[in-house]
Amino acid sequence: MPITDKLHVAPSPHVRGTVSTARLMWTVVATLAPAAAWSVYLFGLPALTVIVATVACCAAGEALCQLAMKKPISLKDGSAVLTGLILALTLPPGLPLWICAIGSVVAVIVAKGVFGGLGQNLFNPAMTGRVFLLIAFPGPLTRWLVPRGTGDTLFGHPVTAYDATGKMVEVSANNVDVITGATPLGLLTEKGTAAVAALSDQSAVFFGQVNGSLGETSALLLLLGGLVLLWRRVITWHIPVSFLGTVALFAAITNAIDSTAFAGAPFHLFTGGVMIGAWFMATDYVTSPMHATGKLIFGAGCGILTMAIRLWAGYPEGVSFAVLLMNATVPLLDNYFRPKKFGFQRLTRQEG
Amino acid sequence: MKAVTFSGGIHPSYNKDLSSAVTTRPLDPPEEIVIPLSQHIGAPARTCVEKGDEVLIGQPVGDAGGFVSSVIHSSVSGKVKGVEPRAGAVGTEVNSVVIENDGQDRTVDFSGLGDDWRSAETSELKDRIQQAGLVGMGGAAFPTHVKLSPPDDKPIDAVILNGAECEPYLTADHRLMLEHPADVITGLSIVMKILGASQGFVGVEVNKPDALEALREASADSGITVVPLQVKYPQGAEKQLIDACLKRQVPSGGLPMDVGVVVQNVGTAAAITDAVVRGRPLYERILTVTGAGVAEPANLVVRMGTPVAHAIDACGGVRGELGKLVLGGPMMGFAQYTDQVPVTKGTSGILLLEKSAVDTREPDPCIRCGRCARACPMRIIPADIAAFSARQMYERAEEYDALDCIECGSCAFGCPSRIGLVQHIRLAKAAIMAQRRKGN
Amino acid sequence: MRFASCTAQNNRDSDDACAASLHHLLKGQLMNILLIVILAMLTENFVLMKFLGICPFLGVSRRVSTALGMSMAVLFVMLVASVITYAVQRYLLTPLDLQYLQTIAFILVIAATVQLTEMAIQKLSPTLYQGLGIYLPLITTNCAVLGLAILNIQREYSLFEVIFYAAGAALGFGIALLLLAGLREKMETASVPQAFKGPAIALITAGILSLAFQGFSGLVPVN
Amino acid sequence: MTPVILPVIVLSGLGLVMAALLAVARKVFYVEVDERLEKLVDILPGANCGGCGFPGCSGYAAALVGGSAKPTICPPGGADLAEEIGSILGVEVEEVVPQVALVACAGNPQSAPERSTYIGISTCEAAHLTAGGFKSCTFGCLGLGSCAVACPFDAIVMTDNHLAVVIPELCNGCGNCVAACPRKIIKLVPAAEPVHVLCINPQKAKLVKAVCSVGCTGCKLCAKQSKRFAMTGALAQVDPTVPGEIPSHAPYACPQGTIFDSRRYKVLDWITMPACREEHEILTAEWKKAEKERKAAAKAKKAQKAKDVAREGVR
Repeated sequence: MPITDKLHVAPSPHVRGTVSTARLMWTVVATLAPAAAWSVYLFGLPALTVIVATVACCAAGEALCQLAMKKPISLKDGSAVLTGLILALTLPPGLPLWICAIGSVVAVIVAKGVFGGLGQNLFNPAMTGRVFLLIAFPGPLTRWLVPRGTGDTLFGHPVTAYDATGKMVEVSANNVDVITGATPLGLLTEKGTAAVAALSDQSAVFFGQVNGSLGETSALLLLLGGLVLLWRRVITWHIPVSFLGTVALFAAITNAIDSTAFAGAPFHLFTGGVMIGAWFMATDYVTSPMHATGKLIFGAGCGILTMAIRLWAGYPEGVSFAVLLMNATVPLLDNYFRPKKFGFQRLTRQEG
Repeated sequence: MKAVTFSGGIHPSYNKDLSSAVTTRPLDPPEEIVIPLSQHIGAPARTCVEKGDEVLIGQPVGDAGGFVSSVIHSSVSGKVKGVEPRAGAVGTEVNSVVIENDGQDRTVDFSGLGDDWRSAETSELKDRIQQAGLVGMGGAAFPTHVKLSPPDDKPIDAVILNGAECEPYLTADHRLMLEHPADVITGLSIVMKILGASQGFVGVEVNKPDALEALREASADSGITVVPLQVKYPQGAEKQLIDACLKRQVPSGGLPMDVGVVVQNVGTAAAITDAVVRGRPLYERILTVTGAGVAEPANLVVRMGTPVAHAIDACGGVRGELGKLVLGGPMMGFAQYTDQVPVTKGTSGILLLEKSAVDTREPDPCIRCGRCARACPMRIIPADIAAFSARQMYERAEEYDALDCIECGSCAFGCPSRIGLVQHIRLAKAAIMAQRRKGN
Repeated sequence: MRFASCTAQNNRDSDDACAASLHHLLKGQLMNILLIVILAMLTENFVLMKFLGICPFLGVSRRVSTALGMSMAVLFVMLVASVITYAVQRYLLTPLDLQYLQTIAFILVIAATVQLTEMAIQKLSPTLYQGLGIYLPLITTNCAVLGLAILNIQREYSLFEVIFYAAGAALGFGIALLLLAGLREKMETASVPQAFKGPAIALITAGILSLAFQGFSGLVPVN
Repeated sequence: MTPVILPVIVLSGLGLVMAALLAVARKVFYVEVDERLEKLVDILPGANCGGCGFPGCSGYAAALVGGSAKPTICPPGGADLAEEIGSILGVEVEEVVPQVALVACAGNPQSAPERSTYIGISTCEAAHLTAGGFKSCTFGCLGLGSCAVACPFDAIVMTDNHLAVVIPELCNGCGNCVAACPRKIIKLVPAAEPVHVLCINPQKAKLVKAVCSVGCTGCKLCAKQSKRFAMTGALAQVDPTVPGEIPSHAPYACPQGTIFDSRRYKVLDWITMPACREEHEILTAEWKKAEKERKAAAKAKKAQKAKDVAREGVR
């Protein structure tokens, strides 16, 4: 029986694996979901609105870019949603929605769209958005809601509050719009280790009963999410291990030198954005090195820069700056630390 | 013995159980046979018959067109209908001898050496292999006698037979090792004698335990080692096989003989036994007809020059809507535009894929996930080379060792963005080689 | 010069004290130098934090190799020009009360240094000379070099500090240039929309790089 | 000292010191530069098309100064530039025949259908290497536009019916497209040549007809109309070395309609507009009719003459 239909011709290979870009992206989204849900539980509606607004704005921004460039709309691949979710998790709950929108625009349009979209960007879009907001709107970006269940005082310090115009006011039952308090890292920067001594003994930091950005709260859930990514082979171990390892080492050494000025390793590991940064931001494929050696250096660089900024620079938290700075080194790392190719070394022949 | 392997590689779905249990059976040749004069790497053969000539099975119809070339024999008895261009396996037309089969299967006299091969001169052994038109039967079809004539400054101490059959779907080598283990081992012994090699290995992936067992029995007391290999693609790639068996890495740009090794396919080894011991030239081979697009997958002994359509019909014909027809395995085989292409010495399988299994989507952009680089058995960076190739930056591609690519397809297999990495690299290689030729 | 007094005394009793103070002095000096270098390199990065020398920053950041050459040239020019301008200011302009000639005198010195560098590069590495093109002579009017010379005077740095501040500034320039060059090389294989190709996307990249460098603000206090 | 003189002295002194320094440096780092090089770079077109075979215009200039390149090989510059280069270098220049590229295939999907569905990278080279290309004719234009990408002058149009067409007015004859075409369909022809055979398939009539309805079958009918049509095997081509003009009816002699005449149609119209071919067919029919009548008349005349001769013989 002769074949009448036109056959397909294509170069080999003629079979493919089942991994797809969309599946990878949605897996990451799924592993971040528990941490996001936890933040909604802690902070309530203000957290939910930030997440929804940021994700929606990122998706819209991406679609807009693709329309403008006459490319097919590819929201299904989940990359814009992931960018939105990560950006949301780096923002404080209750952030005005218009600021969320500006951050989203910077993330998906300035940091990604104008570079040509998915895979072409040089800097982590979410980190670019976050750093831009932090520099442009330092006030709103460092105003933290107090999580559920910690009352009117936080770690023994009185809670300050702001009225609708942003002026600091005394807390009383009538005039509170938003109740806020400093983050553990903010306390450390302002008041030293004594202020957080009580905190670092408590498991609250680890389990996430602290205030901060949406995704800075529960180190446990983020760690679990990261381990799932590792288990599903979405990411490799190199970047998280070298990032967290460097932070721990740096903290341990400085703490050993002067424990009154510097907090210990667990505190630095479980507070702020280190967990989410190491597992979810620094491991972004597009903006991290491809090969093992480069990844180790990249992770270590993130760790060192994070700690340097935390301990000495003007900002209490340095993860987003560190990731962004290390993003810039990726082309050089990729170029100079390529894997040793097969047959590179001529082995001596066995006699016989 | 613990199963050995190389670094990198992938684990595709093998789908070998479609045909691995089917005993080989001979396929009656069709009424018309089309024997291409170029079935091998190197110069095409020169035709030595004319229209109207009567030919017998085993009679040469083409003489070697040079040292790196091969003799081609008739696979049926009958009358030559003509010498004309016909569809070949790479899409272009190839000068072919068309023979009308008289159905009587008359053969020339086959006179082999029998067991006397052990005392024969190596030059006679090599001559018999050359005259039998032997080429590598794993797919590349490199003339065997050339491989068995290394220069004097490259002494060979080890011969490895490749029975990995790491390509998904294919079971031809599996059946051959299971049904004719003694031929395989004898062939290896002949090659070792010709090359003066002291060590002989047969590498077989552990997903073929029955073949491993059969070979172990056949090789008892022969000093030949049967090496179990881990199941991983491309375990059967020459350089990776040597790395796994002997822990020797063929240098970049080099050949196996640079590390004192010659690799032959198990099919070639059995054919060597046929040629030397029984005096039979290479005019038929075992191949697998398989895939979801064929009704009854099977392993067939097929005469060279049989159109693949004839072999497919013998397996119950096409099932469902046919999307792709591939000669060889799914990882490195060639897609065909017609089922009239003939089976040649290098055809190890006919794979039929359904239309629904053909992915026609456009590739997504590269997200630099690095899966290709981790899968690459040569440890080059397919994503970077492909990106350079797509922008005609061939010098950068060369700097990134595009020429080391063995085109195994591991990178493209695992690419989440479905990028045609192998094709990009192949284009870069072609451009680099063209540039080099221009430079010289 | 402070060390000289210490050894000149050559008094056995004060030897130990002298060694201790020397040690202390060295430690303080080392820390001071380290801080100055980090200040010039990161916190006050000339390109990304002070926005000086943008012209060569965008002009020669297409290739990592040329960027490296440019960094070396700038390092040389900055070091030499800093030292000479320091001397001109201290021993010529200030004693003669001619501080108002600072700008013109400094540019004269810088121009000559750049010319010298240009000639040397043309002789020693014609490929680099081709790669740098017009941007090499443009270091002359590079505000980074002039800015550095003037900052040195304004901050009343000692000669020792001038040298390290210049080295730090040049290193910072080099780091920024190399990072941008790496990024731009990578962008050659990216599908940047036609409208943004070339300097446009380079400026956006430099902008984001500058955002990232903001993280270093406050790392070292300015004097 | 007045307040004006001191600064003048100081600045002049400083300047002198620096000048002295530079003077010494100039001696130490002296590099010889050929002035002709700069002049050449200035007059070259600067398109960096590579048509000369050197890396860009500056590479060509360097080769010219080095004496390893002829002044006539810059296609965009043409004869005028060659003369200028000659005057700078002080050498005699031979005449340049301006050339343009020609895509010698008119087999659109109707006349030369696709034989398979190609999946893969969208360049001609890639498609050509995959199972010999998706087009029935393995000598036909694949229409994926690799030549258009290679053209530095935007002189190649990719038509809606999957063919490439060179616009002669825009073409500078640099030959980049010739190198880019994996099937060697594009060739350089003298710009003044009006008639072309739009096919490169060298196969015999049976094989050509099986894959394309507008391909050259090697019937040699065109060669009967003009000596300028030369046969290479079973393929007719216009021979640029043979002098003379091709008669305007020559295209009508081709039974496949493979011959194109730019004196009647623009090449883009010929490829894209079916109306041109329709008109061509009508004209062909008219010409054939006229030819038949002419032949019949000639035959009749001849017969008459023969009769006359016979009659005279009888007389």
